Amino acid sequence: MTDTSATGSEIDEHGEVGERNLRILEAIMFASAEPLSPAEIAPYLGEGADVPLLLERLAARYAGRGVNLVRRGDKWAFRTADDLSFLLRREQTESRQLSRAALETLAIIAYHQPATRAEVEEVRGVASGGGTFDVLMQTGWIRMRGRRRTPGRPVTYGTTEAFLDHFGLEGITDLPGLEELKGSGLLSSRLPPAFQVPLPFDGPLRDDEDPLDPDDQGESDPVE
Amino acid sequence: MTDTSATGSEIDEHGEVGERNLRILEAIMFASAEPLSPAEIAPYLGEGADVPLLLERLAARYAGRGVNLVRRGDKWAFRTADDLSFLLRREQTESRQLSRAALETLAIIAYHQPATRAEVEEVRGVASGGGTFDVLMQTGWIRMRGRRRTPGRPVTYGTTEAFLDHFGLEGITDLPGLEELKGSGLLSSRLPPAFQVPLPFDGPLRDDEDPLDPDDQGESDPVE
Amino acid sequence: MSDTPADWFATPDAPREDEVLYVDVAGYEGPLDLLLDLARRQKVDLGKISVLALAEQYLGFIQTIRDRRIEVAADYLVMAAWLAYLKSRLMVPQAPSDDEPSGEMMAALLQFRLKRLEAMRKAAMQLVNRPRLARDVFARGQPEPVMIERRNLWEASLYDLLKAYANGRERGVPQDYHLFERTVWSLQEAREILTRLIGENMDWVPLDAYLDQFLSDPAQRKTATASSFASSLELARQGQIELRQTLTFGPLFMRRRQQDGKKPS
Repeated sequence: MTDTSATGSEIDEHGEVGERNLRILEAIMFASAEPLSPAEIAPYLGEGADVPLLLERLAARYAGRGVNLVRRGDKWAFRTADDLSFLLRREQTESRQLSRAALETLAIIAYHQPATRAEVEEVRGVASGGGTFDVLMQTGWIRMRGRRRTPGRPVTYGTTEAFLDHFGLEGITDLPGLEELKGSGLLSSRLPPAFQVPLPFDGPLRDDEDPLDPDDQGESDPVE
Repeated sequence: MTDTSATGSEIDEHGEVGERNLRILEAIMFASAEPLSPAEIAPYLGEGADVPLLLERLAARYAGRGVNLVRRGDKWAFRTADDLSFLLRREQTESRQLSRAALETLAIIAYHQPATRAEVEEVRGVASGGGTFDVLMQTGWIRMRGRRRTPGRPVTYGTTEAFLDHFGLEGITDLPGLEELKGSGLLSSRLPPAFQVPLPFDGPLRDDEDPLDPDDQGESDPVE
Repeated sequence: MSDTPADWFATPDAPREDEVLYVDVAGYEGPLDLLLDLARRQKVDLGKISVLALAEQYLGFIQTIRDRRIEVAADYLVMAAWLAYLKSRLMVPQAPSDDEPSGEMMAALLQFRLKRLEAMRKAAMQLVNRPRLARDVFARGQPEPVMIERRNLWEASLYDLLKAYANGRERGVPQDYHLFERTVWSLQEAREILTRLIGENMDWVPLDAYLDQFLSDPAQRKTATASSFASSLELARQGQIELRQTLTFGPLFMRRRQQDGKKPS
């Protein structure tokens, strides 16, 4: 394999090795219920395999089928096609309804992340019960990111990969109505007219965020 | 749909309706937590759909792929291709040291077998925690032999083939005797004359041993 | 924090006891929510609402509640105070020397907050109506997890095994000879024996005579003599017995010490 890969992965990924890698990728992605990152997949494939390229090719093969290979943040997963939801919809999960407060808090965190509890409360105009954040942490959809470098060092919250997976978003930039909100300046925490409209950001810690304290870690793991 | 199905399902299953049904079938088979029979699938598909035929066609599409649609009795399910099942197994070996207590218990069982837990404790002069025997059972080096024909019918322990293998012994009688232990300096030379090292025995049940009860069997299998 | 799903995906809760007092605003999630609801009743775009009218409606609403002597949560009163101030700023033209934010700025801020809250509500609705996992879209129903076969590789050499055996057996050896160990008289034992033997005897008697029955046993001879001697010194120190030895290596005599008021016989 190392010999053939020396001839260039471009050729390989479309040749016999590529076909074998696609089969392996298909098997691995099918076997997992959770989205997988290229780094998690790489060990299964031949050395030097171009995992992102293989994922794109596999996704293209499944486009239009009953099952699609979709991107969720940095990860990928097979999911049933959106348009078949009318057939497959399982109503009993509808009873697992988030409260209005929790839903609103989730949306504010998603669109304003990284956001502190005080910032969420400012948008809602009401003090959140601690329970709301706990509930959202339990869903595994939000996580503690770090601590804002301001007095009191408040914890900053952001969304998780499970959030993207649950709501079928390729990334945080896929949030519905994001462009419109950005255009209207409503994602700003300042008074209009704000010149710089921040965008939600779920990447690594920002300049004004510190890592969580070691003590925070116990609480920070979202319940899977 | 009812109109087109009237023209004969044979044609349909290869036409547009058939293609649509294949997508649905694919999604259903993917999402199902259990293998499904044609009768369970039928309600999801258009009226008059030839479910067995659709299943055959879907299976044919997946033949040779990383995932196959396979038949199990009268039910169907997606399964990783046989030749790729190795992907889903990973061995992880971890080197671990036996505790001093476990090592001593093992040694006493080896020399004094068949030995009950009480007998081991008597030789050690210390009560063994139950954990010690559990760990030793996990190593696969000791086994439950039978039950001593005494009040309480205590379980007798002995060593296994794996024990001989691991310690490079051709037979249990290869364990060094008193003089050899003294000669190698492992045992002090100023031991009382009454001090004896027994001749270990790992053969069939002795006269004072009963076979294990049927109930014992579950516990008796050493974890490999 | 509660683990029960019933709690976190709640159907509307029964009002908590401390909320019952605020019954008239209980339907609202805070003053901003109330304001948003009032603003919507103006039936115009939030950008075109009359902030002045809105402030008056809010103040009127709160006043009605207070007239009925129902306690109102502090949040609502803070907002009422701010709106009263906003109203006054809007109605009185701003003096050039005034550093305070103008009524127009305050009104714009309020409009912005209302628009932002409404936008977030809309976003939340759009979010929950997306095709959701396990409701509209499904993962593999029978995932085939990677089976990690964890194997412990136990490390132990034959030498370790034999060493453990030898150590274990050697540790057991003294117990095989416990009779020998028993022949050591502890000081406590010797003291008790001696006290019993001397009893109330006021006559001088040599120690060897007292110990005669024990000294015949060679295993006990040394320990009985040594421990009794040491104990006799302790008993003498406590004033319970008297000792006398007339010559070096001569017999050691002892008797009970006479108590006060008692004559030696």
